[in-house]
Amino acid sequence: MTHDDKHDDHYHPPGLQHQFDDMKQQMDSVTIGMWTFLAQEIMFFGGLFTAYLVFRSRFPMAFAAGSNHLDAFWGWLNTLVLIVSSLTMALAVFYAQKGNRNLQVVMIILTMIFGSVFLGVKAIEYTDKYNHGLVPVDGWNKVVPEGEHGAKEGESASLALPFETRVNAAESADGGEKLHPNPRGEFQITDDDIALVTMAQKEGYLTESEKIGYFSNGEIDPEKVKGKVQIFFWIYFVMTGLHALHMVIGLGIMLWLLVMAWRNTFSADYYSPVEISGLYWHFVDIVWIFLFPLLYLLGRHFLAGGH
Amino acid sequence: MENVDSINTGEDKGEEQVNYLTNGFSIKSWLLTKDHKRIAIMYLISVSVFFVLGGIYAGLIRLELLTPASDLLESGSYNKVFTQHGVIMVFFYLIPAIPAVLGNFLLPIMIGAKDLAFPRINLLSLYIYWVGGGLTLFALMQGGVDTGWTFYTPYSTTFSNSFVMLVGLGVFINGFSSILTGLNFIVTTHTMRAPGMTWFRLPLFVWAHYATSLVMILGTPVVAITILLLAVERLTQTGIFDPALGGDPILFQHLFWFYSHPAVYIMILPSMGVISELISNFSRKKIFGYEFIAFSSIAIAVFGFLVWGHHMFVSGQSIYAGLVFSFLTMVVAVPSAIKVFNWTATMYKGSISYDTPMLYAIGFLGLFLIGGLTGLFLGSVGLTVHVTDTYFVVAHFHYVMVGGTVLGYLGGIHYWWPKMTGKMYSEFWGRISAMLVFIGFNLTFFPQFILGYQGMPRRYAAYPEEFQVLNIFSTAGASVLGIGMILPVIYLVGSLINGKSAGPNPWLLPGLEWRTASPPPTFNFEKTPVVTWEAYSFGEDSGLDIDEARRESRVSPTA
Amino acid sequence: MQDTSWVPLFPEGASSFAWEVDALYFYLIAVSAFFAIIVVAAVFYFFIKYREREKFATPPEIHGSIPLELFWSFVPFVISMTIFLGGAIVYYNQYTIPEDTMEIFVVGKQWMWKVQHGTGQREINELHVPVGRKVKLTMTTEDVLHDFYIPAFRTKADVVPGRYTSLWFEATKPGKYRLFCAEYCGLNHAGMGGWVYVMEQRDFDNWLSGNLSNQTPVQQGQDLFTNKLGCASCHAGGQNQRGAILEGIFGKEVKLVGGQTVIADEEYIRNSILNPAGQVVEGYQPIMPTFKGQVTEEQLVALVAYIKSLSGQSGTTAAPMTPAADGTTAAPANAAGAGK
Amino acid sequence: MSEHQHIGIPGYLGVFAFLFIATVITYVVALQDLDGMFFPGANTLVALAIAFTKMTFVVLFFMHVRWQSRLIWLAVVSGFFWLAIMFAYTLQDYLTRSVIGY
Ligand code: HEA
Ligand code: HEA
Ligand code: HEC
Ligand code: CUA
Ligand SMILES: [Cu+2]
Repeated sequence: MTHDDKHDDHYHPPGLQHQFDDMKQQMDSVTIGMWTFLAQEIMFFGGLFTAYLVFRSRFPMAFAAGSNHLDAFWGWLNTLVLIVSSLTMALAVFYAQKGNRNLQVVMIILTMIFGSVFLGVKAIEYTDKYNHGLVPVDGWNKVVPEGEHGAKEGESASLALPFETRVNAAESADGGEKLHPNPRGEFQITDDDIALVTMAQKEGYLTESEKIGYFSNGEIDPEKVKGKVQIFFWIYFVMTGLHALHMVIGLGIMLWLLVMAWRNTFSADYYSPVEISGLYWHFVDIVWIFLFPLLYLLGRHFLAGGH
Repeated sequence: MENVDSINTGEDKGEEQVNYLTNGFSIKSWLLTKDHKRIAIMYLISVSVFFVLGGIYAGLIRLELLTPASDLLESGSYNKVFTQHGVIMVFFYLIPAIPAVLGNFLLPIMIGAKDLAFPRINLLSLYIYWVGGGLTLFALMQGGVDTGWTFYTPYSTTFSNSFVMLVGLGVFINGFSSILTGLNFIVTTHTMRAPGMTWFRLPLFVWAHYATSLVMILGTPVVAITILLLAVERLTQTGIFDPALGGDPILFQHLFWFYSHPAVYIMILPSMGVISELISNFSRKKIFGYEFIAFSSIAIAVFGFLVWGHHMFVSGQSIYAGLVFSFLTMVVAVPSAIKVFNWTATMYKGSISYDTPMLYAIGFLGLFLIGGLTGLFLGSVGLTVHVTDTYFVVAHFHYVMVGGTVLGYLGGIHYWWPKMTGKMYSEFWGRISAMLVFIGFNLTFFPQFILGYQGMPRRYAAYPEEFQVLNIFSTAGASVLGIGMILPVIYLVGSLINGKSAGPNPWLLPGLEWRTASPPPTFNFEKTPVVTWEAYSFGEDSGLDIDEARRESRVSPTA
Repeated sequence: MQDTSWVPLFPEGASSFAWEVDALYFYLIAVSAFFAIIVVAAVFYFFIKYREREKFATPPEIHGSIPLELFWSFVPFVISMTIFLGGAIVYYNQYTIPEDTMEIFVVGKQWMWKVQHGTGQREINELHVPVGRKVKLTMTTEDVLHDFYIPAFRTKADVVPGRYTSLWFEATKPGKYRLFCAEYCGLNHAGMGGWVYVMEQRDFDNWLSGNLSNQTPVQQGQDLFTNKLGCASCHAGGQNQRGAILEGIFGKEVKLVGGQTVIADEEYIRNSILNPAGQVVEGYQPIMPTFKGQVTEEQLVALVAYIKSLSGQSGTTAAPMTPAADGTTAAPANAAGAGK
Repeated sequence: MSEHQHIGIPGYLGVFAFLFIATVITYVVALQDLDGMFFPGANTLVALAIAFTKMTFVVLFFMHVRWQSRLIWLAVVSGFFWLAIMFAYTLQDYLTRSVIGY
């Protein structure tokens, strides 16, 4: 640390670090650095997307069934929330460039609020999965003792309305929270999932690998179907979990930006921290733009279309 | 060329200059430094510790394999020993070795920068490396892992009773150290070059590191996520890799090798960069086919991503995929061939010195050649079906990793030792140990090719008796190799105490790193250099004062 | 086909495509030698010829030469394509399974190979095949990855849980060849091997139709225990053994999971082999596979006799258990004619 | 390089409006049985095409790549290109397997 100071004998603009000659060099470095980092992030999530791709191409019906347990409305809402936060983030950069401290601070705060809303919604969704025995790890779900339940069996598979998942549909039919018995907190699927696969079988939709994947001795084996749906949820939790982790980190960065912006650090000459934090934030948004259709939507038409 | 002269005189024999080593002596001044050179030195020490540890494991492997039965180590311990040998050598020694030590130290100097673009991130990467390495060491003390360095599922997710999660975590964390180093290098090369340092004046060492960084950035995150998935699967006992749960072990292999094949180029490219420097500078001749060597590095980095399936020829992937990967494997071999030929051609009509670094470079050429050519054996899919997972593979990768990278690393360490420490090492001992390493190495690993073709599988604690003779050779060779590797530790450290002072440019070479003091000052140059000469140019335009140096050479330390 | 028996340190080849692999190997050695000799010779020649004659010399600058570069990119490329093609052809032959094969099923398991012939015959860590017949192995595993590797046949394939992989070969020479597990599979990976017996068709038919033997029951039992059934892979002794200790148990009380005790008599041992999960010994996992259907009654008798002998019972001298890795005495009598 | 280039407030709002509408469309379309109407996989194709367009807008305008140097373009493109490599070569195995096992 000491040697820095010794070196500082010529003029340094504020924010210029010792290893750079001028602001432009610094700005270029930081921008290239961030984009390189984002390329790295693409590959990081890319591994997950590859896993998703492989399993979905192999078990489309199980993935459709899993997807139908997700609440597409929440997913949709969260997409909107993130898009708005992206807008406010872009505006934060805009005002930083303009040197407008107040609007900058407002925009950063808005971004943080939307980010938190997103996480809040995620928490609601996770809780919902926990309650319904959809966490893909046995024993990590809510324990629902035998007898305390009242879930309706055999819902028609085409009941889902827009903004409603089937779990909701099943519950609202009875008006209120009714859960399947789950005395050991296991991962569970419903008869509807089996019905979906049966339907697909009748209509001749099953792929060869699905026939091997779901059947035992020529019959659909609920346990095997369950295993495949479980894979969907495992991937769902890992993907959204890592995405949420990125959001949390993003919020941390926003907090830091907020402090800096509050102290009026940024100006038309020096705003690269806002700019590159923005890049990160937008990137996380983009990941969600893909996660939303892949996890929540694909396969939904099997139900809505009423096969 | 006034600017050149002004740079050249780092040694205005006046007051003892403050250099990066003498700029603060407290522990804090090291641990909180942002100076890339200090970080490199700390990396040097850490990496060496891991190398010695990995070497001790190697010694245990060889001792156990002296006899057919599993007597010294019972098979459980043997499995841990080779796994830990592989994990430590690959992730904690070889991958960081050249980039984080030599690259860190020299890349900014070679391009005339004051530091890397992000010094704090550089320090962070060191800390991440320590945390990852520390966790791994901790796991080893707890009992270690026994999955093989490849962590194949479902053994690693479901069956192994060892500390897979902890080591996985260590490797995962360590990955980010490598990513950050790569990021720093890429940015630095783009934005921090001194005036006049155009892309085609960059030393090939820098090109090689640039290519390496590309692989680090685009490959490492994939292995990180893969290991994370593995850990989560192990934790939750559900997931996507164990078929008992509906998963697919081959997907793991795809994801793992997507990184780990390119990772072998993370290991070899920097070493190739070192060799380009050594061969050119110790032949005192411009490198032959500069552009071809530079672009072949990039080509290796890019095409290296297309061949990972050659590790899975017998894994149950489709025959079609096997053929495609085999084809592409042949294609990536060509850029390496180009390099080998250019290096050879560089020596033509040179003025070749027999100093230790050059001996290592020649050793590299021969061993990498054999290692690379046997890579072709393995890439030729019909043949691999027989030799995969045998000692043929073991021999192949030691030829490229030890014969290639470790030799390049040692050559580089010797070459830049005067720059890093200001002291000359003992040329006599240097040559002896280079010879020992070369002989010991061949004795250790050449027999393994034969063993492999005979069908001795790898990762065997006990083996049928007919394989014993060659294994004895191998173990004998490893002892010689071990001595050859210990020697440098002794005489290099010794040189710090009683080595001759080196002066800024003991070999009178044109690279920028030789135009500043040894050891360099904290910000590398007294004044930002302006580059007006081509890389490796020894002629007029390089501004080297040869006559003066000749006159002085009667008292020069290298004489 | 070429004869490679004169090449020192060279493995025997005994399958229809072994010679192709060898030919490819020799071709690659030739290519490698060609390049290695050129490069090494050039390096040495330059190294000596152009050694430093005066300090800090400045030899002439040579920038490079495009034609040369193209030349030495093109030649390796073409050669590497021949290598690829050669490899591709051999690979195709190795992995495309011909028609009219004799199918044998193989199941890998930590750490043994279980083989079942089409006729229902089962064997463990051994594979008997007739010479000159195309044999297809359909393989899977109960736990982790393994790899079925017969060096003399120059072929191998990973065995993957949850799916079938296959392998084929046509043995060309009667004899006894090593079988290895070539994919790391845990503790006893090195011990997971055995022998492949290639027999004349007539001997093979004999072998299929029954396992005559002139060994004593204890010897036969020991042979079954250490080699054929792979009991030793769990019960071989040492700290890492996963199975219960069998030395000296006969006639003693055994504590079971759940607190019961039983006397280890013949019936108990027999049950332990046929229905291991029924009576699990305290302190052990119920991992012992059932051998029901794999052991004939005669073999059961022999096994019981052997386990009794471990406790010094019935007048036979107690044979110390030999490690599983040593499978050299495994040839059944009527297969002996097949060995060379 | 970027001398504060951007599309101004109206521009940002315009992009936002586009993203909003695209999100709604994704949702609505996902409930239609395009697979049945057109060809199998149509639903997937449409959903991904929309996502891709959305991404492009975010990258170009919110992330200012539209005004960045060629180098940045290269970084963006190569990120996705490498991802494509990973997808393509992994699937190249899976899609050419024989159906034995899976
Ligand atoms: C530094 C590390 C390094 C490097 C540089 C290489 C380089 C190469 N490797 Fe190697 N490899 C490993 C490290 C490395 N490898 C490791 C660690 C493993 C085992 C992992 C494990 O399973 O544990 C492995 C395994 C491995 C396999 C899988 C074996 C198996 O498990 O079945 C294959 C198969 O294709 C392969 C091929 C190659 C090829 C074609 C090259 C090429 O890049 C080589 C190119 C070089 C040359 C070709 C020489 C110079 C050329 C000439 C002199 C001209 C003549 C050339 C032609 C005619 C083309 N390697
Ligand atoms: C950078 C990588 C690297 C390096 C440098 C080495 C170096 C060595 N390796 Fe290793 N090796 C691997 C990477 C490496 N290895 C990998 C990835 C595997 C596969 C693991 C797996 O299957 O999962 C492997 C596997 C492997 C095996 C096969 C094990 C098996 O499959 O059963 C063998 C067997 O001979 C071996 C031997 C050696 C030897 C003798 C050295 C020597 O070169 C080491 C020489 C160095 C020293 C000896 C250290 C310096 C000296 C001292 C510290 C003094 C004290 C030591 C002694 C006196 C002995 N290695
Ligand atoms: C996969 C490992 C494994 C193999 C192979 C195996 N066993 Fe076992 N065996 C066990 C374990 C574990 C136990 C203790 C738990 C139990 O009783 O099931 C056991 C228990 C026994 C017992 C009861 C021991 C006692 O102390 O009462 C006998 C007898 C026995 N095995 C005989 C055999 C024979 C004979 C074979 C071969 C035909 C064989 N085992 C193969 C694992 C194995
Ligand atoms: Cu089974 Cu190794
Ligand atoms: Cu490879």
